[in-house]
Amino acid sequence: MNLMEYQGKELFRRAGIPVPRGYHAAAPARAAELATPDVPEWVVKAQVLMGGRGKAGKVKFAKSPDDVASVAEEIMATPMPPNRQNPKGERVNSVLVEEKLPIVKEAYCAIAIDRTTKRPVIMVSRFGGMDIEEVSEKHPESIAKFFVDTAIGYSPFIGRELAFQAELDPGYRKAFPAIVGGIYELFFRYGAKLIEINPLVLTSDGRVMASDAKVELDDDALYKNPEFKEWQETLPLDEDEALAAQAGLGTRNFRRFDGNVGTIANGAGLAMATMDAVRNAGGNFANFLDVGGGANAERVRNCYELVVNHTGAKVMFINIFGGITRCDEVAKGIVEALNTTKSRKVPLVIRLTGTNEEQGRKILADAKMTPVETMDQGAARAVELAA
Amino acid sequence: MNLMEYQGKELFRRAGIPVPRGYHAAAPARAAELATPDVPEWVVKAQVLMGGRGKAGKVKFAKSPDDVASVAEEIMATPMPPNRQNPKGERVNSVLVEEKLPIVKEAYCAIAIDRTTKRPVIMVSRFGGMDIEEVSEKHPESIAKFFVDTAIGYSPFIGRELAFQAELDPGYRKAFPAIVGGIYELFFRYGAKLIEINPLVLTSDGRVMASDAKVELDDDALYKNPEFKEWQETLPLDEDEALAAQAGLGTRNFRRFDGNVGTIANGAGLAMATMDAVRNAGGNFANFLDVGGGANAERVRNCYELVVNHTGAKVMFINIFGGITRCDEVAKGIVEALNTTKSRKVPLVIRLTGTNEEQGRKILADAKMTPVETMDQGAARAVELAA
Amino acid sequence: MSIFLDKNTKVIVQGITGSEGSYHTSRMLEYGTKIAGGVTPGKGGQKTEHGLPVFDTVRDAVDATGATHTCIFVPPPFAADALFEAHDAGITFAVCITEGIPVHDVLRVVATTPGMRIIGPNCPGLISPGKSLIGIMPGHVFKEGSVGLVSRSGTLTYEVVDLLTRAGYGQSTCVGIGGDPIIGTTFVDCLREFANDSQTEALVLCGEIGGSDEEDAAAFIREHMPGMPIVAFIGGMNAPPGKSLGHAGAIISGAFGTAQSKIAAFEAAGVPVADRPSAIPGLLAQRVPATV
Amino acid sequence: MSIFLDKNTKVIVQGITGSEGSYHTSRMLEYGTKIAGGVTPGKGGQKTEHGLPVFDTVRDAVDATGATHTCIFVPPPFAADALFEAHDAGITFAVCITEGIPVHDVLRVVATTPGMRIIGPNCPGLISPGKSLIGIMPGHVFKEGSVGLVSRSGTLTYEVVDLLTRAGYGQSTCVGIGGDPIIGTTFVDCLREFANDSQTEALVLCGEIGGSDEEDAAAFIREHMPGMPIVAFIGGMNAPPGKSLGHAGAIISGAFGTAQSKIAAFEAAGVPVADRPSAIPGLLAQRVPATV
Repeated sequence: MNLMEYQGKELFRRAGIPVPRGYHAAAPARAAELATPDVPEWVVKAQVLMGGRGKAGKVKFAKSPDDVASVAEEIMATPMPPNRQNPKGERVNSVLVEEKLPIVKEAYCAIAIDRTTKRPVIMVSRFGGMDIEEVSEKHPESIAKFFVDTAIGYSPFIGRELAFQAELDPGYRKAFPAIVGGIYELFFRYGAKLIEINPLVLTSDGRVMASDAKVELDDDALYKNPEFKEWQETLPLDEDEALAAQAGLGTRNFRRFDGNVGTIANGAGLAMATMDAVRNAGGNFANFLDVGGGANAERVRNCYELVVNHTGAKVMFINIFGGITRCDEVAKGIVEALNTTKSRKVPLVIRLTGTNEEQGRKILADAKMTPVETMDQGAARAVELAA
Repeated sequence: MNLMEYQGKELFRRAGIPVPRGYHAAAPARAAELATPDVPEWVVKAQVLMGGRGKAGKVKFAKSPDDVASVAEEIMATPMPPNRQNPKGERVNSVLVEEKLPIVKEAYCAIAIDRTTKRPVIMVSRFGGMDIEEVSEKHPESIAKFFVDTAIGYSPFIGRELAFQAELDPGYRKAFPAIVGGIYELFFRYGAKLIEINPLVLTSDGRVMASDAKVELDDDALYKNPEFKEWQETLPLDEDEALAAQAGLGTRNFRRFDGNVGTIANGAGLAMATMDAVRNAGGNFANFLDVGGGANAERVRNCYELVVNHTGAKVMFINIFGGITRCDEVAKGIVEALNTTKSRKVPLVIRLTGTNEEQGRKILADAKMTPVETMDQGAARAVELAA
Repeated sequence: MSIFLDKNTKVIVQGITGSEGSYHTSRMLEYGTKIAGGVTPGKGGQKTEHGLPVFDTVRDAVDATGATHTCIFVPPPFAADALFEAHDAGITFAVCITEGIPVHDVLRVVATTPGMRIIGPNCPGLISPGKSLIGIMPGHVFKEGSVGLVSRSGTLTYEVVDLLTRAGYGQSTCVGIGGDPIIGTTFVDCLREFANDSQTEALVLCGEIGGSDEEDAAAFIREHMPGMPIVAFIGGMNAPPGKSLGHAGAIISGAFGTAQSKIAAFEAAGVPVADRPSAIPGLLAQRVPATV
Repeated sequence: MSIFLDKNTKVIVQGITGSEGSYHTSRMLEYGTKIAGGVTPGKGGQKTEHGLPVFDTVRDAVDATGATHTCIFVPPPFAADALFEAHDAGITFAVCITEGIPVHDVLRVVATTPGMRIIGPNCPGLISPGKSLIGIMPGHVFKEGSVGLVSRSGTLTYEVVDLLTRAGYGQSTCVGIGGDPIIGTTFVDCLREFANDSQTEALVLCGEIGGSDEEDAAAFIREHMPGMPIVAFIGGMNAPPGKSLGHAGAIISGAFGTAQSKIAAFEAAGVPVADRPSAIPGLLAQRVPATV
């Protein structure tokens, strides 16, 4: 779960990471109301999960409460421009209004999980305010890294070493170790997969502040902090995630693509291999769908309907290899799903093998369905039917 | 720093450790005011650091708000009976009033630091509500222990294992791992040296609750939690500690005894050896005093006055071996202290050796003081002068 | 021989009285796995439906049975605790089936349980066909032989094994290491064991997009296993970059982690990469005869 | 030889620009200690008043000088960080002078810095007379020789060493391990080293009431050092039970930790216990001639 900037900054505040004075508002009038006249200039930022706010004109300055209102109005009037993952863009439902800082330097600071060392890695660069992938291409030597031994945890020397190694401006030094300590604490306290401050700014009056906040929480750890359930409800899902959730699947279990061969498989690995098989047979897959373990009738029906109602599938290739999932249950699910669904019917190609295979095949046979023998055969047949 | 029961229970609440419904009151009238009529019976407990409240009649039951008032009045009317460490007893400044629990079992649960393994040790016994030293004598096998690897930290299996091993009543099982997790968390969050729940009760309606709370905080870690400064001010010091603090010494740096040979030494080890030397010379020491490092004139004068004004010292044996402490500074301190003190004068025996010994001896010589050569000589001379 | 487990391996099951734990215990017993008992706190002294003793703690179970291996079926919020308990009780090999454990819990466990090998979490377990099975793999698909297999996926593993078995390639040990970002045992950890296993004469590696485990494996093979016939497969070759498909680990980041990067690394190590699972037996046949 | 340090040991000082750090650096340099530089964040590139290079981080200092030992003078809130930094930079031997470090900080440090020996905290350091000194001991009191010494106290150590030196007993290495409840290096740790040191022919142990370090040392001597002439002294023999006198560690708890318990343990190990510091040389003389 990715947090909005204002939510990330709320967490930053809890860990003592300095953030600019500001407030979150869901309506232009409210934004104006909260703007106090003692701040000479405000920055108004669209609260969206999509990147590229600046280029999209969704970050603007304002010099008075009236100005704040009109700028907020303008920002919220149109959605973010679409991209491949978000073909409809993203609606701007709120803005964050903050004092404009007198910035003299911008740095980058983040913590993430490194798969190879199995450790949290803290990354720091003196090049802030730009895409970190770009920095890692242009100035790879500028990114200082520290792989933290979780048995020891964070200690301030780590922040000091990183600041020296990344050659941050000396103005950062005093505040920096505590800020890194803050993101490390948040990382563990809330089960984050990524916390990124970009830019971490140094102001002309010597303050060090998180000007932006990017926080990705581990969905599997959300239960530890019940408040995140409420936060989650305010966040936009992309359409695929929303559809998967409606069908009772994990948000990562379903993705749509452009082809006409619908796929349902059990296990992410097999689901990916199923897509590969369709491609290898000369066809185009309409989706990725991992039905998960325990595929009962309701679940199979939901998956079937999800694919036929929301993709361009002209045929459905169901590819099950039973381990935890038992073939008889899946077969029952398929038969029941097809009998009870009110959605459009498409030709089915079924491949069913593994645990309780015999019983499963019998159930299908009783319903006059004949499964294919192999994944390749199934893919070929499905592609043929879709042509 | 030892906390009062009500303070310990405030920490328990923060860690989610269940404690009986109740409140703290500094006056009988206030105690009655807060007693709600929905509780059938209350227990009123003196808030003191001394042990043995029950036997001293400082824990009493009450069935109505009026009853609470009169019982509180009675408890607060007299101090706790004196013991060796607290020759004047301890005033009862407040009471804790709690719902009386329908207790069916009492267990013991504590966490402390084990010097040998250098680990926190969690101790559990099914014999609660009595002196743990007594339990360890009578039922040593009943005390289950777990030495926690701090790199891993607490995990609930530890609480489960301890509950099974200590043969706690099955009624404890469900709540127990979280309660042990709570004291472990407090132990680290607040830098405690000991947290003890005795008894941890099981009620007839199946609740598990900390009926008492003993918390010893690490004085060296108090700075991490500024609120403890305020708490500390409400706590009684024993007289020796109060005197030490007034003299600008650590509370552990001064203890009074019955003898007539005052002692001042630098370093706790040397100070103890100095007392031993006085005893070996056939005399009796009046006190333990470790002047600490950096003994300047003011410090030496304070120590001198502390001993002559508050012990039966008839002679003062100053025993300094300079390491960090420089002999010349101590000598200056002694000379200045004696010149400026307004307290009674007693004969001085000075032993001064180590860093900058020559200069120190010269300063003493200029002031017509002649130091002895060895600790044994000094002790013998001091005992002789005190006789 | 085989790696990690053989017919004498003594196994306990944590969460044995839960529905998954109980079901798969039956399957493992059927397969011949030496299950010595199980652990469910508060049910110590009882017997399971399989007639196995239940213990309150892993320590009790280990003391009473001498088990060295554990199979963990407890729900995600309690899985790290189960692993810590196993480690503390002297268990040296833990298979963690549980899916959805918070990644920070896994980080903490792998960093602080030296001396205990962990397979998974979120994995199907492992099998030495004809000898023993720990986990949830469908035993009947496998056949004893001399091909070792390591895979990040569950169902894909069964698919591949089924193809191998049908083509006459039995297996020495098949390990499903799991597809999460942080796992206890990596490809390289398994390769190190296979390199010293007398039963294993060839290897199949089933990788996936995301991470750099496959690249690390390729480097290891290049340096330490030049003589071993090995075939690889990479799942998700047609997944578009920047999308996460099911496995949390399968997120492409930078140059590393793409199917292209992994294929290039394997090919540089002399390991052919099959373009589909069904091509694996054929590639293997070019390097080692079937029915080995 | 000697234990823990010799004339070639390269030492850095953490907190070298503070008043204590600077003062004792002068004293150590005077004594001949090879101080390679110091660490004060933000002052990297400068020189100290002693002409030594200052580094921003321990890592920089180690990289530039090859130092293996550190002497830590930083205030209590920063001491654990200094120790973690030293460990992370590859320092293998740390002397921590700082008094008043929260005991939980010390616990965490000792539990998680394997491979780095820590002397202290709250200790005077150690000296191999005639070779090198790390810490705050007054070097002029010591004399090179063959008696090893371990002590929980600072000033009492100087007292005892002064008596030894006057009686003609020089010292191989004297270690002040500190009197806190949790310390990095115990009596037994030191005994293990002395047992293998060719220069050390006799030992003096200065214990104190509280804890069970002395009892552990007695057990070790009994088993592993039967031939070594050893004399012990226990400070605080006249301290009443239940009182804490200065050293946080000197709290008597249960049967262990009393002067009586320690004396009995030493005597059972054949180690005579002096009733006063001045009796130590005499007891030593019964077992080993002076001027060794």
